[in-house]
Amino acid sequence: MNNLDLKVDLNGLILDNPVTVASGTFGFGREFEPYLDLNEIGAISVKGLTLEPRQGNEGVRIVETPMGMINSVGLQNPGVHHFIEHEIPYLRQFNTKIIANINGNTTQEYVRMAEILNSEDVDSIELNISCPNVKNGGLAFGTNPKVVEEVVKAVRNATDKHLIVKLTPNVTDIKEIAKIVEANGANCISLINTVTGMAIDIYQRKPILKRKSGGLSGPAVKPIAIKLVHDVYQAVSIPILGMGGIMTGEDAVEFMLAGADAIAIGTGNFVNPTAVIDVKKGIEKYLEYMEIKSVSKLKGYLNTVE
Amino acid sequence: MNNLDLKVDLNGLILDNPVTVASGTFGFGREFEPYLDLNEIGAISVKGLTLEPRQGNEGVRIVETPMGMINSVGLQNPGVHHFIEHEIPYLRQFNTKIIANINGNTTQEYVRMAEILNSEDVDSIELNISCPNVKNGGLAFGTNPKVVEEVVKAVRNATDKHLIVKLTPNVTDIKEIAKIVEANGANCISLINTVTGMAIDIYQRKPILKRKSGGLSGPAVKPIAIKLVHDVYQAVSIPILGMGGIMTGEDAVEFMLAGADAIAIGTGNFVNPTAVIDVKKGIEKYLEYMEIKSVSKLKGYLNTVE
Amino acid sequence: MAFNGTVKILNTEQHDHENFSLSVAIPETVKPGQFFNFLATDSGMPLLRRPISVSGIEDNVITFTIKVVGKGTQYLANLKSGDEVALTGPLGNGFDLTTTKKRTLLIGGGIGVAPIKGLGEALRSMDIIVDSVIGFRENPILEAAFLKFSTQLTVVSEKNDTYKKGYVTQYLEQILDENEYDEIYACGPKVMLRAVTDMLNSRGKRAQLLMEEKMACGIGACLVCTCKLKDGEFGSKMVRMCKEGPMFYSDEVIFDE
Amino acid sequence: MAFNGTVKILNTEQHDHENFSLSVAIPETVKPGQFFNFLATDSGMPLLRRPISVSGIEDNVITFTIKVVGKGTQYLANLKSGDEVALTGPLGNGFDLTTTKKRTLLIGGGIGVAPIKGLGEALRSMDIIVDSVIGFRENPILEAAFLKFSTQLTVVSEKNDTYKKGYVTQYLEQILDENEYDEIYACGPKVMLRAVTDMLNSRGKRAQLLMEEKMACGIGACLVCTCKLKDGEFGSKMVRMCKEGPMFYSDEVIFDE
Ligand SMILES: Cc1cc2nc3c(=O)[nH]c(=O)nc-3n(C[C@H](O)[C@H](O)[C@H](O)COP(=O)(O)OP(=O)(O)OC[C@H]3O[C@@H](n4cnc5c(N)ncnc54)[C@H](O)[C@@H]3O)c2cc1C
Ligand SMILES: Cc1cc2nc3c(=O)[nH]c(=O)nc-3n(C[C@H](O)[C@H](O)[C@H](O)COP(=O)(O)OP(=O)(O)OC[C@H]3O[C@@H](n4cnc5c(N)ncnc54)[C@H](O)[C@@H]3O)c2cc1C
Ligand SMILES: Cc1cc2nc3c(=O)[nH]c(=O)nc-3n(C[C@H](O)[C@H](O)[C@H](O)COP(=O)(O)O)c2cc1C
Ligand SMILES: Cc1cc2nc3c(=O)[nH]c(=O)nc-3n(C[C@H](O)[C@H](O)[C@H](O)COP(=O)(O)O)c2cc1C
Ligand code: FES
Ligand code: FES
Repeated sequence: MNNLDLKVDLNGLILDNPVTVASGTFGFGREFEPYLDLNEIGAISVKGLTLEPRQGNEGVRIVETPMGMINSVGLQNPGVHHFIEHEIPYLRQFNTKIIANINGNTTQEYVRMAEILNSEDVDSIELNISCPNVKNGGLAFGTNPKVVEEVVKAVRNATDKHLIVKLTPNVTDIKEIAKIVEANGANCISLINTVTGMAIDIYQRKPILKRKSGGLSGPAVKPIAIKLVHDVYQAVSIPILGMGGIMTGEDAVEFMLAGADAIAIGTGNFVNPTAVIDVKKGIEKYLEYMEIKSVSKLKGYLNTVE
Repeated sequence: MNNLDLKVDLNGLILDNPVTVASGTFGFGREFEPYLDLNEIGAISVKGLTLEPRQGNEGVRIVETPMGMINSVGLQNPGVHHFIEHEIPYLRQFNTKIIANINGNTTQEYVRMAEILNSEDVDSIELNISCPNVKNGGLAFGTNPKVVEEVVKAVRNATDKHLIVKLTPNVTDIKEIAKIVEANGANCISLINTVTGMAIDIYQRKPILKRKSGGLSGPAVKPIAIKLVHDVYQAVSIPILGMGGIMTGEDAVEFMLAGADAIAIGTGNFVNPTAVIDVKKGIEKYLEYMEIKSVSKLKGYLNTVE
Repeated sequence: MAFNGTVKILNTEQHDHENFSLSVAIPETVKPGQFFNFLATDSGMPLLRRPISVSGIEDNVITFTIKVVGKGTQYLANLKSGDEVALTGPLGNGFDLTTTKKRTLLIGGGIGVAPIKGLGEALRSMDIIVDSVIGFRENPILEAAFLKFSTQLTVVSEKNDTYKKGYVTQYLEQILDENEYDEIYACGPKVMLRAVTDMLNSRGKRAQLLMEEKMACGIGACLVCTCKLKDGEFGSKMVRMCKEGPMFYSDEVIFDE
Repeated sequence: MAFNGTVKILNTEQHDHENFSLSVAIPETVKPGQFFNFLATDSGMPLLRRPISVSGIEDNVITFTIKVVGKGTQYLANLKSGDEVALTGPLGNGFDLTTTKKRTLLIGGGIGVAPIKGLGEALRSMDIIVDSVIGFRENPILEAAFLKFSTQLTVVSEKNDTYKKGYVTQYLEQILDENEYDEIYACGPKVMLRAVTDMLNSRGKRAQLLMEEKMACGIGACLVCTCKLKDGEFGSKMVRMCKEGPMFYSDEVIFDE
């Protein structure tokens, strides 16, 4: 079977293959060029952008945990203007879709970024609503249904681009949030962002990270991510970009069976710089073994009566 | 330093040492008798009890995940009356505190169990509010602040026993829940219960567990547990019984520095049947090394300005 | 009592590319059909212990025969004599050897022959006549041991034509017709155990089945390893594979799915 | 370019109970001060790769000298010649060897002597005069190699009285007074690098520091491994230890805490 169909349509954003890379784990692609052919990647979600350049967090930024890591990078990035000037032209050399991951302190900041990017050469905007909401006492935008509604609606009005909204897993009822996101015009939902975690250096008697907690990612969170992707799959009909701990093709297939149309590799890129290629090959192997011709058939394709 | 003080006072429930075992991971103690001296355990929280005996869930009940496991035991237990008749007398042979972990489908069931246990020889009642609430469409009691208030208040009124309320981590704002629990008269808070997780057999194309999702536990969830214990520590002043992925004395100390007064070992008992002893020794070693005389000093003892 | 600690590996033997044996000395009385729970890592992963049946018992020297199927068994396969391994056991009920007086039939499939081999050796030393029928996908393992204690040995393979073709169950009817067995023991894949059970049920006979289920604690505390039995207070009864089992009588088991 | 793949281990050497070396052949040009990112597991744990500096470069044969401090380095210590290991590299900027023409001072502390040794060998082969001062808690490692390329060698130990007593920084002033160095290189614990920096700052001199920070990707993508430098658009500047470093000039680094 050398005529596998790997194309997936994320509601207007068409990827040559379902393997993408997660924001914040792949920079703007440059660092991986020595290791793999960037043309092989379905889409690159770039490092989280803000309106102005940001220096990121002070102090230790990482804790390794059992099969996971907690990061506290804090959105260090050169700002959206630098991205437009220097990174879009670089990425456009390759046959891969560009997803601009946007982050703000306020709804206005998100809107301003969406407006700016609306006339730029990106294929999609990924609205990261896991950011702390200054107005709401620092709680993440994505944890409050009302705030989610406000920010998604506002950004939707500010851009005609394909719009992905990226959900935080740190909520009681992700279905409720997903439905609001769908109702307010998002084209696609991506999840999961990192799970809040913390670690303490017991000999220094200090939280290892200056801000105490950070974002847990990697294989440790995969079971949580699979569950949440499946929940969202049951709640909405827009496509899903699934992520959280994907290391192998089998992991990727698990996400798609749970309900994802495409997947993203995050922490996996750190452990294995050619993870994208290996995961893609693993998906192909699975499809051949199972005699499934088209990867888009996998979405939610479970042998169960719901 | 052979005069370490390991005693902890959980608001009336006084433990000889802070190492307890988590409900559902230690049965009623019998199975561990060949491996360790049950007198060495601060307290035993017994397998989750229900009013009537329960057979538990059908099908596969466990999935191993990266440094964790998902269980779907489903409260298989002989019922509260069998516990009173057969297990309390057994456990009373040992110098360890007995915590009765109670579970219900409705507030009335919880209340009934608390009433029954009120006149029985248990040292504490642990109200597990991670149970699905039949009235509330199966969502866990512990995820809805109103329901939490109702059930804690009702159980508090039904018993004079020391009352622990065990929180689910699957909520947006655990501080809010913890405050309600405190305000309604609980003596102590225990956390975390398992994190909801799911896994799929990609070759069978089926969720491995019949009920699809189950409870994730083990080292994978430790960073999440540390964060939530610390959150609760900041929100309430009643004592905290911390758990989630504890395998070593160092893990236990991390929980106490995060804000726990005592800790419980769950999944760790499966990997190492003498985990209780090893964790206790590890805590002692730490106290000696750090020249801290009393384990109760550890609670929230972080070198930070809050 | 059960041992819980670390022991030195006395011996290892590679049977073929995926099957091997290792032996250790354990200061406990061990019965065929019992198992030990092995810590199969030095990195922490895999997290849970791996249950492995006893495949040979000589005084205090216990042998295990293991098929590599994943990370845990691969870890055990890499151990060499002199290395240490942490284990807990013996666990489980094991086979009942008191019910056979004269002639016994052993049925084994795949790596399920491992505990059956230990059982055969024990029964032979009790002067029971032992017939065996063992089946494999490709090549047999432990064939020499079975030759040694079996009066009649039938080796079946799905793929290797040196042996009888097919599945053990295809030869079972005939074997049961030819001889009178006062006990039957079986271990192997679930499908095989089920087929054996169906056949025996129809003849009004039963076997001691050694069953398998994913385990966590292995000592009866976590309730993740259930076997569903007939009767009981719920019309059926969930018992622990690791504690009340792993041996169950074929006429009491409810095979699910 | 950087290699990414699996290589056979050519050689291993145990220096003492906790330090060892291993060598592999890598088809890339490697500079002293660069590092490789090792997959230090076959079970998946620890999850992240382990960065290890090059401690010797001979044609394509690269040597690493490693101290066992945890699970990852223990895994590497267990590897034997002939075993395979997955690694990525060379990574990072490495030392600048072009700035020294005549006489150089090398400062090493603890396992930080490993990359300094590779540097010393390279400088010596360029006919630079190399003086070294290396400090240890107890016994030195790689002393023979340092003896070989160093014109003046000062070995300092906190606990072993065979050597000069104390810390390297106690002997630095005098060494700097006695000779003229056109470049200084240092690698060791943060406290040492900071003390060296303070001393050099006060003399208006600077060193090339080889720094360390926990890493995830090792290739510049994740931004978890920052070093804070002076100036830049925020008054300071966060740069990547793994990409813009691990070598930084002592007069540009801001030491936190
Ligand atoms: C009571 C008992 C006795 C056993 N005795 C033996 C024995 O004597 N020799 C032997 O080789 N094996 C025996 N097993 C099976 C053995 O425990 C598993 O093969 C082992 O746990 C797999 O670990 P792993 O990390 O290598 O594979 P994993 O990576 O965990 O799994 C690899 C594959 O094997 C499957 N698998 C894993 N565990 C089990 C299990 N318990 N039952 C069925 N399938 C499983 C998985 O689904 C997966 O497809 C026994 C199991 C039990 C419960
Ligand atoms: C660029 C670079 C080059 C290095 N070169 C060498 C080398 O040549 N030889 C060598 O032996 N080591 C070197 N290291 C350090 C080495 O990477 C760590 O010792 C190793 O990652 C520890 O892994 P582990 O699993 O054994 O220990 P872990 O279990 O991860 O940690 C054990 C202890 O070491 C500490 N630790 C872990 N990683 C680091 C780190 N990166 N920096 C400081 N402390 C740490 C932990 O906090 C813990 O206390 C280098 C590190 C970097 C960043
Ligand atoms: C170092 C690091 C930085 C990240 N930065 C961002 C970011 O800027 N924007 C964002 O939406 N998600 C960010 N994430 C989250 C990832 O995109 C992804 O959602 C998460 O890591 C889960 O996937 P994984 O387990 O495969 O890593 C970051 C994750 C890591 C590990
Ligand atoms: C097999 C299993 C059964 C459990 N049963 C119960 C239960 O009956 N009642 C309860 O409150 N918690 C139950 N728990 C949750 C544990 O008590 C504990 O909160 C959780 O496992 C986290 O701790 P750990 O990571 O140390 O296991 C169970 C956990 C496991 C793994
Ligand atoms: S494995 Fe825990 S009860 Fe059987
Ligand atoms: S380790 Fe990822 S940027 Fe340096």
